[in-house]
Amino acid sequence: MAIKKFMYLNRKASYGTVYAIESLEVVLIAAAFEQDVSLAFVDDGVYQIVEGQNTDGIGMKNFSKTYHALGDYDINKLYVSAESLEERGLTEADLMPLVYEDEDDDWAEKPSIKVVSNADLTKIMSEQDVCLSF
Amino acid sequence: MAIKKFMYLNRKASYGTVYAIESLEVVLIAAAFEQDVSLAFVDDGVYQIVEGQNTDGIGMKNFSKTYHALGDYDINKLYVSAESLEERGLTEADLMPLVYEDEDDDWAEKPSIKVVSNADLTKIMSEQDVCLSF
Amino acid sequence: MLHTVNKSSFERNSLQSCLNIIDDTSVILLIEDGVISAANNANSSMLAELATQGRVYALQGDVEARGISSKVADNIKLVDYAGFVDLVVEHGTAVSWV
Amino acid sequence: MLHTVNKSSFERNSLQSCLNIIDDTSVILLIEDGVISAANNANSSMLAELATQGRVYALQGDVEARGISSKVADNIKLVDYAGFVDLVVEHGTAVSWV
Amino acid sequence: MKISIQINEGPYQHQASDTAYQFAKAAIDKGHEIFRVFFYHDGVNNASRFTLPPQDDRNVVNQWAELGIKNADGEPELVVCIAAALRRGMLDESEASKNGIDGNNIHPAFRISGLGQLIEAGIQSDRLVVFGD
Amino acid sequence: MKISIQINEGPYQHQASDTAYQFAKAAIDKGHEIFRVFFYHDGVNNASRFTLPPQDDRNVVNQWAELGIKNADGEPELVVCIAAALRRGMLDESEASKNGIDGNNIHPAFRISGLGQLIEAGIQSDRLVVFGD
Repeated sequence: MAIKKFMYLNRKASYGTVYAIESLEVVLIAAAFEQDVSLAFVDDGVYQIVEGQNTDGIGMKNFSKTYHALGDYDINKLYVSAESLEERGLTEADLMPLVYEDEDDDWAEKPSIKVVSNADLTKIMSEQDVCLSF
Repeated sequence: MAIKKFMYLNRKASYGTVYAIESLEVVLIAAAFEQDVSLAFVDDGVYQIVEGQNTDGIGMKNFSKTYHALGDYDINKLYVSAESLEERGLTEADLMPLVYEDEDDDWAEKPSIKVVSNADLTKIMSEQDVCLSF
Repeated sequence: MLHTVNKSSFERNSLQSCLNIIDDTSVILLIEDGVISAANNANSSMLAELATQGRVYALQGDVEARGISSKVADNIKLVDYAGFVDLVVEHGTAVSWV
Repeated sequence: MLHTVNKSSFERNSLQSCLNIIDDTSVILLIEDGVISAANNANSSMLAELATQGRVYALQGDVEARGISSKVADNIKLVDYAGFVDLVVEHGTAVSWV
Repeated sequence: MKISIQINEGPYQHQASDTAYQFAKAAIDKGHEIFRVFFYHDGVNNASRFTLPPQDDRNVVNQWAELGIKNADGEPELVVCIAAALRRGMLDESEASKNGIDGNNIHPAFRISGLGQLIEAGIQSDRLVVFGD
Repeated sequence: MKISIQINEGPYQHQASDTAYQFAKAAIDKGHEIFRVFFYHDGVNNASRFTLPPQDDRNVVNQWAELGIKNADGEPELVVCIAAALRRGMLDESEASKNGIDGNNIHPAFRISGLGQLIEAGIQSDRLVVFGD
């Protein structure tokens, strides 16, 4: 089967709506299909991967730890909009340290998150075959 | 039973979401309770009462005519934000000519729509006992 | 690519987000409450620029439902659902700014 | 009055709409994704002004869930759900900017 | 104080019902009375007794049911708007049999009624708080 | 061309399902194949056979059913995400009996399946179009 480039476009914060968690569920399933998977975090979507989420006070499940599992499924292209971060007073240091082990480089641990400009994101998006929005 | 001041706050356009029509359904029921009813049309809510809506092309019910019935139910305080209209390039002439018959003035036909400034709306809202948002 | 935007730019940031990332060859189709941004007074100079280039479409049924046919900028092209299908076919990957 | 805002000001216009109409004595409570607007960088000088006057609250559980506790402006007061109830009781009519 | 609640969104998709539940629980804990919770728009979907969330997640429907919000006659005051409910496929036994549908899905802790119940809640309560999208 | 559709919102509350239906109908009329419609998030609520809209309004569920989108084996290709469906109280006979629930509400023109069906639709189709809020 031909390999397609899939982009998962995440533009909403977690918890306020269900899209973040249900998007993550799709991505985990997608891993089994061995397609080329990219995730984009744009606008309030960047809050999905902010470090230190604690849902004890709102009675909802904290699924943020699950993003750490993405690396184990060879999903390691997490593009974060630099402009979206900056507009929100966030930096890469505020995000979870998501990593993967690079099998082509003696399983060295490498960061999965790539902070990119909107111009870069434009280019990345224009190469996609399928874009799933949530 | 004491009479309370009810405000129905409408901020969304019709058809894209259900809130406009289901808000109108509440208002029509509310008429039977003989409370003091005001409707506020703010932000994209002003599109709910634009003249000339035609839903033939989208397969949805055109309920805009129902706003004309409000006058018959003694619901005649429809406050429209002047700033919201202006920002959208709309004027009062773009709105449906909604009217009521004033029983205190020999059943003279009078306009139900009052275009008001946000400052006026602030004052009107501060007098309300109950605000239903849709 | 075909970018669809279904919310008013007065209410949400989705049109702006689309404009931030759209490339030089893609087109935009405004649908549902997104057609509100097709009205003359819609507040984006960048959308106006794309419209000048013939790259902005709006769903006619949605425009008519909202009673704003006379307000739509001249260079925004109106399409019906069949036209929507054609845009999807012609422009490759579809991106929804939901 | 108590005004509740439940969406991020980056995503929607509801906080701005609330600020356009709020009177001189009412308070604002940010809940759900609305707490995003409580972060330092939130882009409204008017909200900052109201916070200086002690008239802006945010739901602590929602702030913590989004991992932005350290970003919240100092003069925005955090409350739990019991505090939310107290605000409803104390401030009369509740207006939701949904 | 008598407080009523209007909920415009269904469970899980939006936080509205979760926040409303936490608010209602806190109000009851503080000794206030929840006069009525009115489920309108997609909010009617909060009343489904078919809901089966994953083991590690909260059950929004059961949370509401367990609050046991009732009036003096023991009738539930978790009220589902009938027009919004029928449109969305939320039926109690009576509506199902009236319309010839072989099933129903309203949880017994909720009851279906008309929009007048929302207006009445506004009139009878000291406060009405709306939760939505 | 093979086109698939993802729908994120339920009927009536949002226009998403209406627009998607009009789009699907137009695509079929133009001779394209709708490979699959995948109902995710609140989109699963489009599959309720309990839906009873007012006489003067469209029936969103029946509209989808009447499009008769099926595969070569005659199986429905209106696919409802199982995880999203269970969470929201949308059950077919098999899920209902497996979980001890005395009723089910999925319309027979739809079928419940896993998220893999969405990915597969993306792989197998020339285009995938998302409709949401």
